[in-house]
Amino acid sequence: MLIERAHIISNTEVAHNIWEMFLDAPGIISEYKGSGQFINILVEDSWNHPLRRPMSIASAKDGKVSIIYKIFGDVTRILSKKKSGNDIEVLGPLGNTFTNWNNNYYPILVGGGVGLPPILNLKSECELSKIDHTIIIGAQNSNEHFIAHDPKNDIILTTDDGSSGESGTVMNPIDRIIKEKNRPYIFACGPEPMLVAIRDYSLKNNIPTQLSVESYMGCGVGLCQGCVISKNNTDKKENSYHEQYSLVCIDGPVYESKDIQFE
Amino acid sequence: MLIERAHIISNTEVAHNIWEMFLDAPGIISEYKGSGQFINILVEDSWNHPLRRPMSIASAKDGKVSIIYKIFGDVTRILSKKKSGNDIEVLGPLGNTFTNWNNNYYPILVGGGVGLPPILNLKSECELSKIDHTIIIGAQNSNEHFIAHDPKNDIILTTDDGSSGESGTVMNPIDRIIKEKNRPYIFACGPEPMLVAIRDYSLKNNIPTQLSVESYMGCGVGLCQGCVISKNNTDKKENSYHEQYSLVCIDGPVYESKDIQFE
Amino acid sequence: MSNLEVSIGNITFKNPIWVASGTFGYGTEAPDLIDVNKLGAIVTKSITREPREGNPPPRIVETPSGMINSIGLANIGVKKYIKEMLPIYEDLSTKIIMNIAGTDIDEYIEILELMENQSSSITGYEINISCPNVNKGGMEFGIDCDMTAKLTEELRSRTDRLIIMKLSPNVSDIVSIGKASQDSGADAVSAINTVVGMSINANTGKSNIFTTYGGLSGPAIKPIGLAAVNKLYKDLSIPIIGMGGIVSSTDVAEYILAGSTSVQVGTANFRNPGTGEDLIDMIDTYVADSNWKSLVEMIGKVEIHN
Amino acid sequence: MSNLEVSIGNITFKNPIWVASGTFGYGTEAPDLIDVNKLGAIVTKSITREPREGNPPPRIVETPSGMINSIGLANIGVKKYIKEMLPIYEDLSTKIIMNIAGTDIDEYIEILELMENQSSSITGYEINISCPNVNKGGMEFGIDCDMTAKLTEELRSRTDRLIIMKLSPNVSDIVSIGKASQDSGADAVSAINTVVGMSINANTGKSNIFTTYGGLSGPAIKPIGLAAVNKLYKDLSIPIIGMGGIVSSTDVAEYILAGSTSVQVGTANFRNPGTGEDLIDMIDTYVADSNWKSLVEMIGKVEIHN
Ligand SMILES: Cc1cc2nc3c(=O)[nH]c(=O)nc-3n(C[C@H](O)[C@H](O)[C@H](O)COP(=O)(O)OP(=O)(O)OC[C@H]3O[C@@H](n4cnc5c(N)ncnc54)[C@H](O)[C@@H]3O)c2cc1C
Ligand SMILES: Cc1cc2nc3c(=O)[nH]c(=O)nc-3n(C[C@H](O)[C@H](O)[C@H](O)COP(=O)(O)OP(=O)(O)OC[C@H]3O[C@@H](n4cnc5c(N)ncnc54)[C@H](O)[C@@H]3O)c2cc1C
Ligand SMILES: Cc1cc2nc3c(=O)[nH]c(=O)nc-3n(C[C@H](O)[C@H](O)[C@H](O)COP(=O)(O)O)c2cc1C
Ligand SMILES: Cc1cc2nc3c(=O)[nH]c(=O)nc-3n(C[C@H](O)[C@H](O)[C@H](O)COP(=O)(O)O)c2cc1C
Ligand code: FES
Ligand code: FES
Repeated sequence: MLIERAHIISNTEVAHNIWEMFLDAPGIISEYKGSGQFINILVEDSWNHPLRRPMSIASAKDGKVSIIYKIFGDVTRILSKKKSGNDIEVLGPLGNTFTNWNNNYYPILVGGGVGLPPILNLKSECELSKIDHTIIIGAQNSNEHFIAHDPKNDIILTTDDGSSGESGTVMNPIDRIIKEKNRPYIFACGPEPMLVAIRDYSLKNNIPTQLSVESYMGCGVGLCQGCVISKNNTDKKENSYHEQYSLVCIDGPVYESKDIQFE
Repeated sequence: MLIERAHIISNTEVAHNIWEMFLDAPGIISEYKGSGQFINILVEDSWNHPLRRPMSIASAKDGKVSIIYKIFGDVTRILSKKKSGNDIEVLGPLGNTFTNWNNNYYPILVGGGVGLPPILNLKSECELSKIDHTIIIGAQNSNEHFIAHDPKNDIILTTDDGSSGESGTVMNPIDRIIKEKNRPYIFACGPEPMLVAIRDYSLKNNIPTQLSVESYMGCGVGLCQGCVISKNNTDKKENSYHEQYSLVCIDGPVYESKDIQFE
Repeated sequence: MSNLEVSIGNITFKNPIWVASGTFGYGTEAPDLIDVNKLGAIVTKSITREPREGNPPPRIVETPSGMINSIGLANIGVKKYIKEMLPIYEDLSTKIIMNIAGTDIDEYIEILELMENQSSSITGYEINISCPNVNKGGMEFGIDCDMTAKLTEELRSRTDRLIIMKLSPNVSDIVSIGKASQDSGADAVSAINTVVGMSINANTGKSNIFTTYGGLSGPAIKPIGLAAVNKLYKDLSIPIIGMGGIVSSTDVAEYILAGSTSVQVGTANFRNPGTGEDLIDMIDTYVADSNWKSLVEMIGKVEIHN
Repeated sequence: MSNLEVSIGNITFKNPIWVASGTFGYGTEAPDLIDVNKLGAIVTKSITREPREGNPPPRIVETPSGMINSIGLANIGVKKYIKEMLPIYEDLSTKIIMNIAGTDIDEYIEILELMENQSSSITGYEINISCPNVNKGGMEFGIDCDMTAKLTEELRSRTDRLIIMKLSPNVSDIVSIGKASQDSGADAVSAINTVVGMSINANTGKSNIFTTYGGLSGPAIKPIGLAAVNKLYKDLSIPIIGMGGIVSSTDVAEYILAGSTSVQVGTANFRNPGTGEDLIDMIDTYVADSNWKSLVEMIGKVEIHN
């Protein structure tokens, strides 16, 4: 874990309000462990916004890290105004990683909204390791998609309104592929309702599943105790000292679906 | 008085840490009354810095307003990062103007530090009206000067350390020229110690003198009652409702030296 | 325009956006920059019995997302207010709330009586109780329940116009002061006045405010104002007028959800005297775009977790 | 390095830059990002008798130039603190101040006694009195002089280590609480704890904090902290440990000038856990570049106007 002043290589809008930024961050890369990890970004506007903003690592290679972010509020808006050549201060790499995807499973990668970046990262890792997999990407409508529906190559898009890819939520294709494949393993990141549905499904059908969750973070490094999620399995001991809660920043953001609970 | 989103035409460093910015501000120009007036500048960084920053108008012609500013703290630093083509939001024109300079006097214009802009503006007005005058510009050292010492053309520079122009403060050349000229009238703007010295001199020698003063301003338009300066002449009624104090933003910033007091 | 009307006592205000005392002069200062007749109400600068010059400078300083002021209740005094301001207010179609300050109960009473002996279009009085009471060793009225109750009662018995007690946040228990106001007949409470603060220039080593301490206002204190309003809302039955750091329509919405019936815009006027007028349109749009049928329906409806 | 040493009670700290309770865990969490041994002291997270899970999420939200937290005193409990943390502290060369919290006086006493029965390198105790007292209907210790005095006395009689009472800003009169602490034997007071605040999401209409109210910290509250410290400095003779919104060396200088003997860095650690270490070098440079002979000379020397 280190703080690095990273050079912005590029910063471009890839879909409506969704931006991709590449950073020259050799320090982060030197400690990087795998997809699921995130960085904590500081936008220097004096102390107007005291807290850093957590962003998943969407790719990490050749000394470069990328993030994909959506404009939500002040800080992401300021971020989108940065130009290549500017610097930003990043803290990372933080958090744990997806695991087991390379242990003879069939990974079903599921991403929705701003949960897509770590899933895209995991997809690259699967490709690199030549592991067959399917990726399912959910969105409300086609505006949010910046990847093409390509079922032949196991890339499945869904939209709530049917404006691109399959109509409906990600649950239909998940269920279909689970039934088609041997030793399926779900890896998902996305909005809470999506994660809740996947978790319910995985527990009911006994499908091994890892979820990367979000939480409001004060520090990203275990100091503030702000980023808790309820544990389901209170026996499981982790870095943080809690029984009932887990600190998403250091124990997560990736959890087995059976180990956590949503409110 | 109006609020205008002004286009930045140029923004350049004219001396060490001193910048000149030209603004396309036809609205401000349409209500502009003369040198001494100022604008109140907003640097939009959310509400980190809630207050606008007052800046004297250094020139006003052809729909364009210029300011000359020194980097003091956060807001002037942010201002210096603005590029031509950016917009800034300005409120103005505010305050009163120098008067009487065109009533058959010999204007002795005295500017120091960030008090120079309104004096340069007044100089242009004198030139336009073909009124003979001398300008005396004081600084601590040559770094701060961006105008050349040119006594033949009645431009006199002083530096405390003698690094350019005459050595010493502005008081020497002021005294000299007062003695040389008929109906001298001092118009000064600069750091408080300079204004205090000029005020003392003017009262002692009975020289008519107008001082443009600074004050910490909350609003610039008479709403906050923050910008007071002590009056010497409590009978003098002004826009503000005070007896003992005057509101610099609406009654000033230009005062006859006998009408005010420094603490 | 959706329905933005709100009621306090038996008075209906055309909208909930007011400007706060001390941040909008006497309502006549910035005519170029705002149509004051659009405002729900103007709360005028605190008026004392005698004119007051206020404190020596420096009176104002910026702080992170806020500012400190120590104006010292500079004002023209009640007689001049009656003579010079009331006639102007006759011609305005916005409501005027007169803010009154005093250093003992008699001063408040005297000002109110002078006003009541006068025909005027004033809608009501906001009572600034963040003033040091000379008879009680400089202790503020606003930190003591009994003094607040006494003051409210005395004023209540002398007017049928609105009485709004303006509460200080610098207390251990703002709700008990609010209750004392309510039980003694106030039509509403407003909250919050400024928070005690200090600012130092580390380069010169000097205090940035002549009186050393001043009142902190602006976005920095919004969380403090919201907490005060919500606590008051939960325990009081009279309307609450919320303020502290309001600069945007989401701020207005937050204050309404926390329990405000109307809000006051203070520090934001210094940046742009037209803020109030802008916020009226913006809150109108906010309500129209939301699931709320009217603004009144939103009052106090913040969804809490526990 | 200029002389940055400061003394509290009979203890000398190598510098005045400490990290604040609840913002630096148990001192062991961010070793990659800071050399904790450089710090003047680490104040550890509030410890209660039993381990506490703390409040459900959301526990944290950003506000203008600040943040609100409602962690709910999540901590490992005193027994685990003794077993797991004390051995670690043996190997540190910075001083450890243990922050203690409780819901009645007995809880504080019991924790202190458990600690005193233990050999340990702990330098002293900071007593968090912003805790609701279950025996007094949830009223905070920190808003009541008598409870504060009683608590201080009980603890004082049981230890020779430093006792620092940590004062709440949510009171009408922080000086009287500070005096009660001093008169009952505290070695120092620290101020301020967080300011009560609330945050609402105007889009969803929901409270951003599970417990509705939380504690405001960060630059937004710096003026409140400075005022508290300066008022305490004027009336107390024991050292004051200042905090609230410290993020830069000028902030440190302001707090020292206002009357702090040492300072604590809180929220700034979340942005950069190395802030404390950075500030030590920066305040060293500040003193060297100033006209002050030492940092101690600056304490309380703010130049006021009146
Ligand atoms: C582990 C993790 C990974 C994330 N990865 C991505 C990503 O790859 N791409 C992406 O677009 N977004 C990601 N997010 C969410 C991202 O952090 C928020 O969108 C961002 O903080 C919004 O900041 P803002 O100032 O623009 O919006 P704001 O107006 O501040 O807030 C909008 C919403 O963003 C969230 N948010 C704000 N501050 C924080 C914070 N300090 N910690 C957590 N959430 C916060 C809150 O839900 C808030 O309601 C991730 C969050 C977490 C916890
Ligand atoms: C009528 C008037 C005309 C001015 N004209 C010029 C000019 O032409 N060129 C120029 O360089 N400067 C001018 N100033 C001063 C200028 O306003 C300050 O330098 C500027 O506000 C500094 O802002 P900052 O954020 O960079 O510094 P900060 O760190 O905020 O403050 C540095 C110092 O600037 C002053 N200052 C800050 N805020 C205000 C405020 N709201 N009102 C008044 N003073 C403030 C204070 O003395 C403060 O100590 C003028 C001031 C006034 C009152
Ligand atoms: C410069 C200034 C002067 C003020 N004067 C008064 C006053 O005379 N009477 C009063 O009751 N409140 C006064 N206030 C307090 C405001 O009315 C308001 O309660 C406070 O500023 C919080 O709102 P804000 O954060 O929107 O500014 C003043 C505030 C400021 C900033
Ligand atoms: C997330 C968080 C947790 C805190 N936990 C504690 C605590 O357990 N005990 C305590 O006495 N103070 C606690 N505090 C208060 C800080 O120690 C400090 O008094 C306050 O944050 C003001 O300083 P700052 O503005 O530098 O953060 C906490 C503050 C924060 C932000
Ligand atoms: S974000 Fe601070 S502990 Fe996890
Ligand atoms: S700056 Fe507000 S009244 Fe002059």
